[in-house]
This record gives sequence, structure tokens and C-alpha cells, in this order.
Amino acid sequence: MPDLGKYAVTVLSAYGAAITLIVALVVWTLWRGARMRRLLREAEARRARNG
Amino acid sequence: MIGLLLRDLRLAVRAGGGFGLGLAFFLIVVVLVPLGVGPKADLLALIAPGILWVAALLACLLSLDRIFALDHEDGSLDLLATAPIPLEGVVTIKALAHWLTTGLPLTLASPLFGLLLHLPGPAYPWLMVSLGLGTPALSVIGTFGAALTVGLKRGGLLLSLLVLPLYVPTLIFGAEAVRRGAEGLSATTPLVLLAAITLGSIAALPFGSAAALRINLR
Amino acid sequence: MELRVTDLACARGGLPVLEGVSFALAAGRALILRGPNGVGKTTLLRTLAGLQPALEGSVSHPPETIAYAAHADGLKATLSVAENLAFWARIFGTGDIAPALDRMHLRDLADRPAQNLSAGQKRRLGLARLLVTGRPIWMLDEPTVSLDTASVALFGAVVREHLAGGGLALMATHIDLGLDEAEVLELSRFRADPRRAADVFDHGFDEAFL
Amino acid sequence: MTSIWEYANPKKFMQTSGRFLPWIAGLAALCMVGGLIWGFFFTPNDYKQGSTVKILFIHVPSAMIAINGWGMMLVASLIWVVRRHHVSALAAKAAAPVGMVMTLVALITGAIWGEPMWGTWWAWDPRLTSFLILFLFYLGYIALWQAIDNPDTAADLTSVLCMVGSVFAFLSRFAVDFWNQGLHQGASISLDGRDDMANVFLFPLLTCMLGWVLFFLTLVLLRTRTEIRARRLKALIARERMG
Repeated sequence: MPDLGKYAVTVLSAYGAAITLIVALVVWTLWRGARMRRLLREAEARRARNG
Repeated sequence: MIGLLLRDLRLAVRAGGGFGLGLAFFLIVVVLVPLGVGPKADLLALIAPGILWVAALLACLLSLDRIFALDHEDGSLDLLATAPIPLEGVVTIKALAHWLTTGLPLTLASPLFGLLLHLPGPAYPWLMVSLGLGTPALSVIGTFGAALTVGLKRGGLLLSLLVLPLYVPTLIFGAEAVRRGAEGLSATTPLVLLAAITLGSIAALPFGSAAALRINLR
Repeated sequence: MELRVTDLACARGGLPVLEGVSFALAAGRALILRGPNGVGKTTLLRTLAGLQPALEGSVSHPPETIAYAAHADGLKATLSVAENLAFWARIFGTGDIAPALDRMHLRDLADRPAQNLSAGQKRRLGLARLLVTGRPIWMLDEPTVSLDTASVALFGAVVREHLAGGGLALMATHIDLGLDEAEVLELSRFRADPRRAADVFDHGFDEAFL
Repeated sequence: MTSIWEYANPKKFMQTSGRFLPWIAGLAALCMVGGLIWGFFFTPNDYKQGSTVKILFIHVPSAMIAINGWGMMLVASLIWVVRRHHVSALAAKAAAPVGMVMTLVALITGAIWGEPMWGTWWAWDPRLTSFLILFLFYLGYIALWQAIDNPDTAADLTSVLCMVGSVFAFLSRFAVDFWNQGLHQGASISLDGRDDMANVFLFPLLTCMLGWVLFFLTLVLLRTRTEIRARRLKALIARERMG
């Protein structure tokens, strides 16, 4: 751990906030992607069944 | 074209307070601000240029959704789109009618509101000139936003969200001109820039508005 | 003066509803569109009037010849009958509204604000608008809604005069206007095939890529 | 040599993007994590700004993506308007939330950085103000996509908004500069106080920038794939309803 001096809180909170936001964006993207993939698979299965 | 303009103006008058509504809103904002920030004359004089411009902008925004909404509801927009007038002309006339019913009265009445806010003496001509040059841009840009959101549910809120960022340059140059006027400096540069934005908007945006209307009508 | 429609396909809300619509209409002729609700009568009329683009096919007619009348009459409640009509006459560049007022029996109502008209009177005013456009091709979407028997007969007579004067009329309507000479086009046979009804996202998609 | 427009075909796009996505994602993660670790642990403190200079490695790449993300949306919108390739419109839609989050990251890190440097969380510095306005543009653009049901109509209208918005965003940037340099001197400390950046900062910064670009690409590809699936799903459901 480097010595952040008197600005430790500043630097760490900036990194923390940024990484939280970026991770949230990634998680949201992946979650939505997975959900759409599942819905589409169900729809395709319905179509295959019903012709 | 003139027929459409006359009809819109006549409708604004008959609807009761087409001209008055924007002015009344302007008045309310101007009354509320001193109540909020306190009655100190020097403070009010300092913020008056900005307040007057923001109030003008909000008063314009207030009536934007009516530009096309009524014509869309009663079907006249469809009929106008099949009429011999090009749609670009229709949106220009609509913007002009909007300006005549909101921007122009605001410009003419602005010195009175300036008095209420202790606007410094040298600023009055600049206030009127900048509003006169700038409010047409507000109407034209607003017409574009109205064309984008015509026929949408909850279009009003979305309209404000879309239009307000587009108003930024106009607001900055307009308020800056008045502020410079109030401090006794030359306001030519911001006024020229303001005029450039207005002229550019009038020249180019009707094409965007007409395109948006065509997309929304189909 | 001819309206020719060739192999037209049109969509509503992004979905194709009609395809392969073809017909030709000569001066003095009328065509009545029929079909159950939702078959796409309004969509077809809007496409022909140029309000929405066709998916496929072509529509040909001389420019600036179409007068379109929708479900809504486009009346302004606070304007009087004469003012409403004069506005459209001005937009279309035809001056005189007196003949139209007389023809649709609106003379006595001329100074009444449109908001005080009955539904049938409003409709008559909406149809009077067609007369002041001076355009030969009428495209009418359910023109007889809320008209009483006498008004329907009046309207039928007006259309017949229009046709006799070399005009064309295309109407979506369910009731008999007494226009015996009109042809009828049943739209349900042009209903778009749902298996074809798809956009790019429904073509050649391989389940391996889901 | 096949034409680049082939990738505008959804199927072709899904195939190709599916093949490259893991590599791009991996590289993005490597560059981002590597660059940040390098920047955070192995760079010295600035003599003036102390350890806060480490925020640079997040702040600058995010700001870069925030602006260029809008640029990419503009290009994609133009392609949609001119050539009507659906994938292009969906890519623009997919990029907007990524750009918006990047704008937010740039704003937040800027505010946190500004607190010790300028003594205030928020200064109406021209640059910060422009980013706030850019954020509003992103917000409006996304809201317009959300508000319209018909996908082609939405694509058309948002494209028009994106083009007009770009002009006005540019004007706003210019206006904001004018506004703050005018009479009222702005914050005296500017972010540009590093005329000749030492290599110790430059190389990790470049790594982070590369990482951010790849990250943007990864997310846009992922989200575009999701949007394509959503459109396909919509087409299927519509077909089911039509019987």
C-alpha cells in the first residue's frame, strides 16, 4: 500500500466511487444480456414447438 | 402560410390568455425570487440579468408542448401535412406564432420586470435587445423539441429534458449581454454571438423539426 | 388524372399489415375499401396520402392532387364554422367558401363556434373542407360516421357530383352510400402473411447465436 | 476483401462480435486493472498535488470516453440515417448508457479531486460545466429512446436529436468557455497545470486510456448484442400475436 499522505480519503473515495459505478454498469449490462438471452431462448423454443 | 399564422394567433387569443400566460408566469418568477433571496437591492441588481433570462426561458418552455399537441389531437396536423404548404414552412410558422405570443410580449414587458429586480439603468436597452434577439431562438429550438415529442405520453416532461440543454448557449450569451450592459461595458460580442445562434437556428432547425414531425406522423 | 397503386405493402407500428395491393382508379370513378376492423384500411389510406412510407410497391398520381380526410376533422373548437373553412380554403389557395357552405347545408351555422356543433354537424363541416381543397382525389376514412340518413344521402350526392366533375374518390366505409357505380375492394385478401411479416431481425438468425 | 457493411447484417454482426468479444474483454480487463495498479501503487506523488494525482488515471480516460462516446453515437446515427442499418442504430442506443456512466465517473472523480485542490466540491469551471451539460444531453437521449415504442421511429428520432444535439453541445462548450473567461475569473487552478507530464505518469495513463477504450468497446458490443436479441424477441412476439 503506497503512502497516500493527507489525501488518502480523497484518493480512495475517488477510486471507490469510480470502480463502484463501473462495476455496476458491467453487472447491469451482463444481467440484462443474460435476461434477454433467456427470454429469446424461450421464445425460440415456443416457435419451434408451435411451428 | 399567413393564413396558418393568423389562425394560430386567433386561437391563442380565443383560448384565453395565449398572450397573458407567459407574461403571468414571468411575473410570478420575478416576484418569487426576491421573496426567496431577500430584498437587498444590490444583491437583486447583481442577479437580475440572470433571473430575467432564466424566467424568460422558463416562460417559453411552459407553452412549448401546446405548439403541436392540440393540432395533433384534433387531426389538423395530418391534414396540414397533406396540404400544399411544405412541412418546413408549417414548423417555421408555428415557431413564429409561438414567438409572437410569448417571446415578443416578454421582450416588450421586460423593462417593467427589470424595475422589480432593481436592474441597473444602463442594462435596460441591452435587456430588451438581447431578449428580442434571443427569444426567437428559444421558440425555434422549442419547436424542434415539440416536434420530437408530439404524440408521446408524458411528452411534456421529456420535452423539458430535451430542450433545456439545447437552450444553454442562448441563455449564456443572452444573460452575459445584459450583465455586461449592467456593468457599463460593451455587450456587442455576446449580442453578435446570440444573433448568430438565432439566425443559425432559424435557418437550419426547421428542417430537423419537419423531419421529426414526418417521422412522428407516420 | 389517374391513381395507380402497384403491389403496395404497408405497415402499422412497424408490422406489415397489407401486401400486394394493386388497383387503378380513373377519373370519375370511386373505390370503396372494405374489410374487418384492423385489416389496415386507415393504414392504407395514410400510405396513399403520403403520410407514411410504403414498405414496397408504388403509388402514382399527379402531384398535389390528394385531399385526405381522417377520422378526426381537424376543427378548432373556438373558431366559427366559416373561420374553420376559410382557413383551409386559404391553405389550399382556393378563395370562396360560400359554395361549400351551401352545398353541405351549413349556411345557417356559419357563425357558430365549432364547439357548439353536434357530432353530425361537425362531420358535415369536415366534409365541406374537402370541397374547398379543390383537389380531385378524395381519400376518405369512414366519412359517414355520426351522419344521419339525410346527411348520408347529401354526402352521397356530393360525392357523385365530384365524380361527375372528373374527380376520384377512395373511401373506407361500411355503409351503402347509394353509389352503385363504385367498385369495391375487399382488403382482407391482401392481409400480410405473418410468416413473411418480419424485419431484418427475423431473417437468417441462427439459434447457435442466441 | 468483404465490405465493412456486411457487419451491418445482424447475423453477421452476432457471429463476428461473438468471436472477438472474449479477446477484447480480456484485453480490456488486463489494461484497466494493470494500468490502475501501475498508476496507484507505482507512481510517485506530485510535488504540488500530492497523492491526488493518482485520480488522474481514472478521471482522464473516463472524460475521454465520455466525449468520444457521444462522437461514436453521432457516427452511428449518421450511418443509420444514411444507410438504414439497424445494427448501427442499436449500437448508438447501446453506447448511450456507457457514455453517461463515464460522464458521471468523470464528474464525480473531478468533484472529489477538486475538493482538496480548489477547496470546493463543485466549481463552475468551464470544463466541469460542459461535462454537466453533456450529462444532460445523454440523459435526454436515453429518455427519448425509452419513451418511444416503435423501434424504427425511436431510432429515427434519436438520430435527429443526436445530430442536432451535437451541434448544440459544441456551441455550449464554446459558450461556457466564453461565459467563465468573460468577466468573472474562474477557478485559478486548472486541471491543465501539467504542461510537461513526466513519463512516470504518462505511461500508466496511456495504459489506462487503452484499457478504457477497450472497455467501452466491450460494453458497447455486449449491449448491442443484447439490443439485437431484444429486437429479435420483439419480432418473434409480434409474429406470435399475428398468429
